[in-house]
Amino acid sequence: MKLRTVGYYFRETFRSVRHHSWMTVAAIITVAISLFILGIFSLAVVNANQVATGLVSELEIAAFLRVDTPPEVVAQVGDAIRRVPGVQEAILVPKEEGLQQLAAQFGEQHDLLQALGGVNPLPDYYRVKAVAPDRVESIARSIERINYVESVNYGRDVVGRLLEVAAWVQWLGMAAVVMLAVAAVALVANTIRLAVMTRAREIAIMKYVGATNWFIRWPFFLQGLFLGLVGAGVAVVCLYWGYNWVIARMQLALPFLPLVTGQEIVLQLVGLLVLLGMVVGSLGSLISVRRFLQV
Amino acid sequence: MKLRTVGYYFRETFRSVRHHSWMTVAAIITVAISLFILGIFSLAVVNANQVATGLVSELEIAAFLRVDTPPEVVAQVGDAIRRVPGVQEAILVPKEEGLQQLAAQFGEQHDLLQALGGVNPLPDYYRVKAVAPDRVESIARSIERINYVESVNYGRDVVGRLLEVAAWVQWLGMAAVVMLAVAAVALVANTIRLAVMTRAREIAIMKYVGATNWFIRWPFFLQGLFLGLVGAGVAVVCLYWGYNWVIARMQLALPFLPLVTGQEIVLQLVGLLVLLGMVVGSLGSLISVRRFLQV
Amino acid sequence: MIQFYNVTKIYPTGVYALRDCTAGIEKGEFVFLVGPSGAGKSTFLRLIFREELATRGQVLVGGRSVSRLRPREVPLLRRQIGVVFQDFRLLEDRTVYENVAFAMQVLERPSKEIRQRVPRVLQMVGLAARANIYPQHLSGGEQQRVAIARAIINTPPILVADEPTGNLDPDTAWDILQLLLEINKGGTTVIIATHNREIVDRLQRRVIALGQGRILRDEAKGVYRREA
Amino acid sequence: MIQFYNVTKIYPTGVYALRDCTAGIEKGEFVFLVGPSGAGKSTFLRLIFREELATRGQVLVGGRSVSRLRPREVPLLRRQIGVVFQDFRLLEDRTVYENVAFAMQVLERPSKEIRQRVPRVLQMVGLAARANIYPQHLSGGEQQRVAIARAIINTPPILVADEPTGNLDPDTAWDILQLLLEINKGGTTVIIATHNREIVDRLQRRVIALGQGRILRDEAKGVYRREA
Ligand SMILES: Nc1ncnc2c1ncn2[C@@H]1O[C@H](COP(=O)(O)OP(=O)(O)OP(=O)(O)O)[C@@H](O)[C@H]1O
Ligand SMILES: Nc1ncnc2c1ncn2[C@@H]1O[C@H](COP(=O)(O)OP(=O)(O)OP(=O)(O)O)[C@@H](O)[C@H]1O
Ligand SMILES: [Mg+2]
Ligand SMILES: [Mg+2]
Repeated sequence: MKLRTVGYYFRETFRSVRHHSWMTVAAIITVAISLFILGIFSLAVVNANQVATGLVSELEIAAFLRVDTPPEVVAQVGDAIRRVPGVQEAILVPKEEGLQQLAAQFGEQHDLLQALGGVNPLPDYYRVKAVAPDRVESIARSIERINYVESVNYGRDVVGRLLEVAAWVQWLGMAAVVMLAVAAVALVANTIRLAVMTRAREIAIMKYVGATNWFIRWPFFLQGLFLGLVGAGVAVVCLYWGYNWVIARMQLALPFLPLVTGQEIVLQLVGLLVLLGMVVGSLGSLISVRRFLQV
Repeated sequence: MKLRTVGYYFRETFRSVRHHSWMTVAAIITVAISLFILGIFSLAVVNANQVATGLVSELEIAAFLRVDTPPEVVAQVGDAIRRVPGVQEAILVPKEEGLQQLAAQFGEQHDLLQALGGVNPLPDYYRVKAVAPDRVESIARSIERINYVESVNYGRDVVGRLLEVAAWVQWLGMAAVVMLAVAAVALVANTIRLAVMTRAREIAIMKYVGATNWFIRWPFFLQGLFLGLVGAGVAVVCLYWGYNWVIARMQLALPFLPLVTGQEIVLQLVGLLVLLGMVVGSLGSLISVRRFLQV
Repeated sequence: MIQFYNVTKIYPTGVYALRDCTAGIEKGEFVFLVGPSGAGKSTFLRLIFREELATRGQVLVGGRSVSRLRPREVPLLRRQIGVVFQDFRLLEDRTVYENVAFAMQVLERPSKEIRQRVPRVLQMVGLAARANIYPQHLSGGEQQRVAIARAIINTPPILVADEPTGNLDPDTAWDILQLLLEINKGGTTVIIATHNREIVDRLQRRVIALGQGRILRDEAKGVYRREA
Repeated sequence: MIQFYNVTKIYPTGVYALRDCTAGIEKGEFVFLVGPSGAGKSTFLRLIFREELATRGQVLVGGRSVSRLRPREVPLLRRQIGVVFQDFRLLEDRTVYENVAFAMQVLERPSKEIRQRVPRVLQMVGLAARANIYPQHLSGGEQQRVAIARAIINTPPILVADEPTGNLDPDTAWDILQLLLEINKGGTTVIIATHNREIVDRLQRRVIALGQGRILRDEAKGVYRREA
């Protein structure tokens, strides 16, 4: 391959893109739409996972101490809890605070302590956080065995359910993203094949005039690369804008939701999409051309 | 238009589908993938809405009565509450039951009533359900004004948040479904246009031989209808199977989630998708042909 | 039947294909259109069946200006005109039989008539044995004869043939010409653009000679000759 | 240079295009291939540049069997052969200039050489004024001349022309024939399938006559005539 031929490949790619502008536009539209949908969906899945995990990780274990626990032992029990593997933090809620919380539930006008005859019947307890939601159950069982711990409460049901839901969200999300990626590749490959098919006659003529397969392939490869790049570019620009717009609005409206705002993940996704577009575009062209080179 | 010409249209459609099998397959693939994604997404959105609404509707208002409410008045208050517009039900939780619940929180080994010196300091309260989650706040305010109601507690924060999240889920879901529908139409129209373009020369020849526009259009229309129908058929069959498969599994694993299992909604969606496929296929063909009839 | 009044055709590429041409062809005439390559013969014919519109001047067919036809009248005009295209323009996804039958289907003729007439016409152009073959699988001359069969199948009032013997050997060409003369005897106006000197000289019919877009010569019993 | 040994070609449609043909063409010869429409002339030529493969028998070009070439050797064979196709086969998305230049680009010739040679050859076929026009906007004869220009641009060792004058008027046809004779004088082996009786009879060169796929006649100084 001579250098001037490389020049020819690029000029030819440019000429072809311009001349078959209809095909070019059609292919770019398909790439852009496919990758845009794939991107949006990926971001939705990442966010759903994050929200689900966030919800689960807000769950806490309440470890109630015996009512007769001597005050000097309370801190030791706390240390014992913190030594349980998987515990992230353990915060003491003294019985006075517990009573206040209880009173708040019933309405504030109402002096519960007085109603109780000045005796606080509640125990001290520790609010314990786990490093990961799936550790909650084993941690609870370990804490139960510590001296002076009367009982442990961790919303067995809720944790279980949330964990299960989170697992399904993750699983289904992954499946959907993989499926969408396959669909995007199929759609793009399909369109490119149609576009190449319309040039079957041209490819045959080139072969009869003595062109080698690679002489014909290179411009198609470059064109596919170009289509993929432009299509993916359109997709990621829309995606980036659209996502930031929606996320900004959602963060204002729902500040408590742990949405994915880190630019890195978006940029990573952008990179992946552009790569995918280029690979599918160029390889799709090459593979589509193959069939028509057999003359 | 003579009857024999109608026969020609159908034979011609069949011939064309068979002869341009490659184009036909490509168009069917595009229709199938596009509508499948649209369908899956629609079902996902419907489910997300249902789950979100389900969560919100589980919320209750607790209406605490004054500790000194005479026992004969308690039922009257209940009636007053039930008369508040938007209240679905109001269940009395007597103070004894309240104490038991409280005790359960602290662990059962522990006799709370005894610790309290035999006096139950808790008030009676009503658990009130609203007909719709967005009525909760106004109901709470009405109940507060009823005599003998000491205070009302309805997790102001949680209700608000859940409502907001549910609204966003609904809003974003709708937006996504509309966007996907537009994308599906664009992808299908794009492919059909490419397929029709490859027959531009043929269309011109027909015109030169004296064919009227509708003589040329009908077979294209029928072919588009056929493509749309078959593509949509493939999509809905996959969708129906896939959805039932996933839903059956999820219901086993997450029986508490209020998933959409009613066949009607799925069948409705199926109908819509098939309709969309046929409309886009046939109109897409007609519109694509238009451009090439100007000779 | 066909009148050209001061017709000038300039293609979008800027090429002057016809310059100020005036000519009249009567019903039932048999006319040869001759001239060197690029003289404007095909353009002349295209103006008749309205593949192209005149840039200036008027083309009348059957007394009506083709450029003033409403879109829905154009197919009606074209059904009056059988055309043999220089580049054949056969439908690639139809067999020889279907290509020829198509011209009758367009007119919504009864299937029975189609089934009878198509084989007869294929026989006339010597392609009876090729009826179920696709045009891509025919030799150049066979394709040309399919194009001729399609043009004559409806025995149209006007027959326009662009270089109908360019890919045929002299004997077959002569047979085809006999066929066209036969059709002409039935009242069809026939216009043939050709380079076939042998045939033009032998038949001694009306000859319109074009050169660089101008009508150089219009003789009732003309021959093919080099223009000055 | 080119040998056919008992070559039979049966197309997938079941048509016998050539039956048991044996012939040899030496380097530097100038050969006319004649015969009625569908006789197998184009098939004969297609076998040479390996558009088709013989069903039985051997075709040797430059001493090598074309059916035994490895896929990567096929382009090398075709670069030895300039082809004028009966249906022209011009690239529709390239101008006349680009179509002709393409045959040089395939050989990776220097751009400077291309820029010099292409206009010269377009001049030779009389299309200098049409260089930047797309083939769809040319007359039939102009397209044919582009095809001829593309075939001769590389002055290949073998030139194969299928009906190269079918769309040309006698004068232009004669000019083109002079061009081909010129190239033949330079050592190129030229094989022309034609129906042009005038030219064959006037030049009195070797004539191979085909009929229904058989070689009926192979004369060193032949004429075009009707076979028995
Ligand atoms: N579709 C077109 N668009 C632009 N220019 C055209 C078109 N068709 C023909 N021309 C130009 O118009 C001129 C006349 O062309 P036309 O096809 O009428 O010639 P012709 O007499 O039929 O020649 P030939 O014998 O080679 O077929 C030519 O110079 C050609 O380049
Ligand atoms: N690609 C093809 N596929 C199938 N059959 C073909 C093909 N090309 C030609 N034939 C058949 O083979 C026979 C010989 O064809 P060929 O093209 O060699 O004839 P030809 O001598 O070139 O005729 P013409 O002068 O009409 O061009 C014909 O009967 C034709 O129908
Ligand atoms: Mg012409
Ligand atoms: Mg031939």
